[in-house]
Amino acid sequence: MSGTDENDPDTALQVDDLTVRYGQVTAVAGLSLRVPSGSVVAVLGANGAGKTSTMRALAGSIRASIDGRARLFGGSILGLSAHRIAARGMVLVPEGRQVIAPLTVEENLLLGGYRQRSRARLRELMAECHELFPILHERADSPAGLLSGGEQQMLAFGRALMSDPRLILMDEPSMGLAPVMVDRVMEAVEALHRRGASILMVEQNAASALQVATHAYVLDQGRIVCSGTATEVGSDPVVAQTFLGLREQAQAGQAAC
Amino acid sequence: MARWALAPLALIAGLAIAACGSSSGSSESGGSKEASSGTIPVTFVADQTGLVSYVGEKVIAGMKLAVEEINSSGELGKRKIVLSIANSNSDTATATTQMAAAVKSNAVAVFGPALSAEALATAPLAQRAKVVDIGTLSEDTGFLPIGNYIYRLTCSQLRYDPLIVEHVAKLGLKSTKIVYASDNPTLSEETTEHMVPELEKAGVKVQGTVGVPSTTTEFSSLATKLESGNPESIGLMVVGAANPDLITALRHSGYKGVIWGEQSATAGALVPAGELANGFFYAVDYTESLPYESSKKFTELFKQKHPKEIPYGYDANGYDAMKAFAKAVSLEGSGPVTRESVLKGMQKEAASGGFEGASGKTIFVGPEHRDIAVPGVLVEWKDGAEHIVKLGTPGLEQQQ
Amino acid sequence: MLQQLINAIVFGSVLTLFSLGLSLAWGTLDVLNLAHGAVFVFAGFITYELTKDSTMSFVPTLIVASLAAGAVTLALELVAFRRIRLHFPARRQAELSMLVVSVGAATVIGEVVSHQTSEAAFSPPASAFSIHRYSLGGSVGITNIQILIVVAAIIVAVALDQGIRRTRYGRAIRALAYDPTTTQLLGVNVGAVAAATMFLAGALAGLAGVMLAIYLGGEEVATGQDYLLTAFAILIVGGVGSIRGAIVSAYLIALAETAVVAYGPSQWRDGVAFLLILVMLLVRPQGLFARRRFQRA
Amino acid sequence: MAIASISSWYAGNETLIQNILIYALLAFSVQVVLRAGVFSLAGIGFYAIGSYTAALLLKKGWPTVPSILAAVLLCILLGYLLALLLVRLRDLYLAMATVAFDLMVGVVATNWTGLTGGPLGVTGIPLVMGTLPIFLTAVGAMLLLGLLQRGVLGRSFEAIREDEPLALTLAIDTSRYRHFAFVISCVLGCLAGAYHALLFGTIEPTDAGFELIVLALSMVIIGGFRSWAGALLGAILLTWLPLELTSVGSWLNLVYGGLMIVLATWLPGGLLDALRALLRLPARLRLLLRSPSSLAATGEERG
Repeated sequence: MSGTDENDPDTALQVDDLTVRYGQVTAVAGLSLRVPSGSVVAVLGANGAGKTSTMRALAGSIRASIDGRARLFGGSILGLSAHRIAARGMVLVPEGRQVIAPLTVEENLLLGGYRQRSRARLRELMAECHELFPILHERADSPAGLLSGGEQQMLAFGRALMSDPRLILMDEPSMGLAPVMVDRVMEAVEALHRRGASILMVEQNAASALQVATHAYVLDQGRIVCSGTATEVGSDPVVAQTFLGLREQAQAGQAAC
Repeated sequence: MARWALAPLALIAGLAIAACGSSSGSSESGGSKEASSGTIPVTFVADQTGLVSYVGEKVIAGMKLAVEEINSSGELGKRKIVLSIANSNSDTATATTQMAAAVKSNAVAVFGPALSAEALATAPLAQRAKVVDIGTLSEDTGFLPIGNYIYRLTCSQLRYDPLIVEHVAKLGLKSTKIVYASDNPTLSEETTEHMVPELEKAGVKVQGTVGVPSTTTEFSSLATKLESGNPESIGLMVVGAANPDLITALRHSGYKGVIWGEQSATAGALVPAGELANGFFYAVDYTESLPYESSKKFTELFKQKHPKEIPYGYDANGYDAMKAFAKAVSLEGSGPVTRESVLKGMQKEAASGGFEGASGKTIFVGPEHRDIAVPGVLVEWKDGAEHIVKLGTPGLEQQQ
Repeated sequence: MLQQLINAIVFGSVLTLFSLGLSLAWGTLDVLNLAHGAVFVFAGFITYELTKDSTMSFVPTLIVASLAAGAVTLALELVAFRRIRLHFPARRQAELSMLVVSVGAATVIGEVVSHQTSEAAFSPPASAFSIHRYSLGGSVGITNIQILIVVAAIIVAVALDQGIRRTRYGRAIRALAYDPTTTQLLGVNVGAVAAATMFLAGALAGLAGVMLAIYLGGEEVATGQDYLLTAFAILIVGGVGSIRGAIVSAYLIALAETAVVAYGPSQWRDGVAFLLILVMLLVRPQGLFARRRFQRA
Repeated sequence: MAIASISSWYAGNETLIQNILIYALLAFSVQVVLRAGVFSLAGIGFYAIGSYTAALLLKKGWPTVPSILAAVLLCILLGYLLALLLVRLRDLYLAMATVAFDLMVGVVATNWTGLTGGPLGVTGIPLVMGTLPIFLTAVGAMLLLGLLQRGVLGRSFEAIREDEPLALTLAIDTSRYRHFAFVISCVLGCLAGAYHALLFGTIEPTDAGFELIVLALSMVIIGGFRSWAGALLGAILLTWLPLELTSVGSWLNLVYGGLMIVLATWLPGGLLDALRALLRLPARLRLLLRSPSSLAATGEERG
């Protein structure tokens, strides 16, 4: 199958009825969402809402039973192995960045461009990366493990960019970063967006995410409870209370359970 | 109730049940076994696999050849030898298990495995069950003293030291160095206790002995060490691939002197060294071209059975061990064969001067005449075959 | 003295050829492949089979036997190691299972070879490769096969080191060693890279096996085990997964063993490797040449 | 009559039983550490140390029990020291170190001729050992290992094996447990060696070499490493199989090797797990007849 049959050019990713189960535990229950081409879609939700499972299931990097459908630019991807999905132009920036610590920054970037056979294209992408994230140029030869958390996130973005993706999945890009770094990361997301990639991002930090998102979904207990444009979702009072304004309390409540 | 405590108890119960179940099939145990209607069951606990399987397989082949010959010639009347092979896996525990099973069976005699640890551990089982055990290769000095049922037919290097020493002296070689397998019980003792003093006595200067683990395969540094001081000859008291490997390393590093060795160089072990091994001499029990009538007969039989193979000493040992047994049986008349009658037969055979086997005239030596000795022969390896240099005489070595 | 130095360098080259594949498999895929020695002997056996009757010349023999050795290791990867990696998520269980599989494979390969050779030592005939000795003055000399082994070791070592450092495939191998999941997310077909790595490891063992079959007078099944135990010492001393470490420590250990054989109590030769393993693991478990260690996520 | 037949069966199979029991002790020594996530094969080295110590003391005229006790005490001491040294190592590194230790013991035994008799080993050891003490020791070991598999201790071992950092956070003193398992393993190996030497009257340095390491590991893997019963099953099978497999003859080891590949790949719990699954089969079939969907729940693969 030559894959990406463009039956709906406006849709980058269409997910229908996605269910992820680990043994008896259902992590994601019948989730449906759509990523329009050229949009930034944010999936918001607290810890344990099933966000990471969704991302990993879509990227083909999970050992669990998965049901439902997911079409990337019209081609079905559920059940394919991760490297095949990557080959179709979708790349996941995993939770916690997961840079390859012993490799240098440059080697990490080159690894991101693993499927780029053309050296010329690889050089172009590298230049683009360095332009977007100058720090990656400055520290090209230092092992990735020595970068700070924020720098590692830039590297993870740059590495994703190297594959020249049409859709980037981001799993909690702001996790574990200082507030000032969170803003930098969101700027980077915008920059990647401007460059032309569609983005699907899951975030706990809803306030920051909604600043850059065009569309948003709110996920709770593995289900979508609210969806719409970023402005709509941001102004929904229930959402605002439960997931935005009172986020800390919601978390505290969960921890108490 | 703690269930874990039940498990060992269940095991005990299980053992008991198994005992009831399997006891029905087995025959009575005891010292006086009697073979049923004309069959003579014997068991060979052989090193069919493991470290010395290259020996075991050949001994088995020789033994089977003897059984066929004896059964078809009517040498034992209507009675037929039935040979069972039990694999010792070159391992003491397996060997003892197999030997225990063999002495429990109705076998009237057993043939023991080759490794000295195996031989030493299995012989007491045979002795206790009062069944004649003919060890096939065990050279250990502690083997025969285990008891009066214990015999052995072993190509003992000890026996051939004089042949080699004499030849080294005869070639006019003034000096030698010896390399030996330091983890091989027989060879390390042999080298330091016998070879060195005897060579010195014969006027050959032993410039040094070098022990190496028998796992060694890369010998270039050892070859350089051996060559220093230019010994006129170098002796190899090593096993297996170390023979061709050492010869190759010595020749490739430019050594021009004489290289001699011991019997583990037989059975084609030198083939890998090609023509580099030409001129290498050592002593064995048997070689293809032995002139004795009984040897020729064995060679012919072997060639008929295995047209593509060359008979070697290990084949001859197996054949001779079985011949020794058959002679003992025939000396006890045509009655039923029992473990006791086998022992008596063996004793009669020893007293009557032995038998003619694959290796020639074979006699029983040692203090109690339980060490079965062949004449032996000094051979030289040339172009892929053994050539006779000198025939030995049985019982050449000092009586132990 | 000079001759012993040459001996040590040749022996070090033999060890380098043998241990690089082992290091590659352990360092990247957590496979402590105890069948490596058996595969090495298997290549020698193939060499023997190819040359004993026919007149197949050296270079084609070398290639065929190395590929055969690679194929055997690849088969092991596809039949067992891959399945274990996918189905046993606990790394410790996977490592143990792969170790056990390799023990079983070593037995199977060894038994097949020993049956085919009637348990005896075997060697390609002298016609397969005619050995000459070149004198370097006095009693010092070196043979053409020794030169070939040293040259082959240098070429393989440099190629592997540079390949791992600089190529796309090399980066994928190093990434795989650190974090297979993320590596796959980046579009690397980790199954294929693992298969290629195991094939390469086996082929390297094969290359060593062919050279040794000609260099030594005769190989037997036990030969592989001896080299395997020495190779473990090399990996531990050099640092598991470090190609440069493996190369340097191969020559160091060759030097140490040669010194013990040439000037010391040669019967303790085996002890050198075992003692080094113990001492190194106690003093510097990461090996002499390991770089900064990053905790795996 | 039953008693008579048991005794006659026993008389005929005494050596087999002795070997099974000795190998069971050796297999336990590997199993007890594997189960606790400590990949140590040091038990085989202690097999050699135990056999030499007991044999040499006995030959010096010591009585039997003190000889064995002295061997055990020496092994506890050495085992504890070795544990202190090696406790930092994990997984394959520990396996490697302990294999090196085992082989080093062999090299020392071969070359320290003055003490050990060199390559000839020790022969003519008085045959003072009977089956009963070995049997009782083996049963004792099973009880001990059974205890270690249950309760707090058992769960701690399990936790250390599955996830050591987690075990640490659960306030399990992992290094103490690792030490403990290590020393138990050494003692079991030591006893196996001592009994072997005293039972068969001979010990050579090669008796505890690489082959024995492979054999011990094979027994545990083929039987199943999660329980002592698996180790016992493996010991019984591998001791008894050569008697039954005479038709296989020279292909014996090929069968072992193939079995190890198959089991390690498809049945990591060993034959014991297969046996248990087989025993559960009737119950599961009944369940299936009643409600087919409920089977899926029990069919989940264990992590």
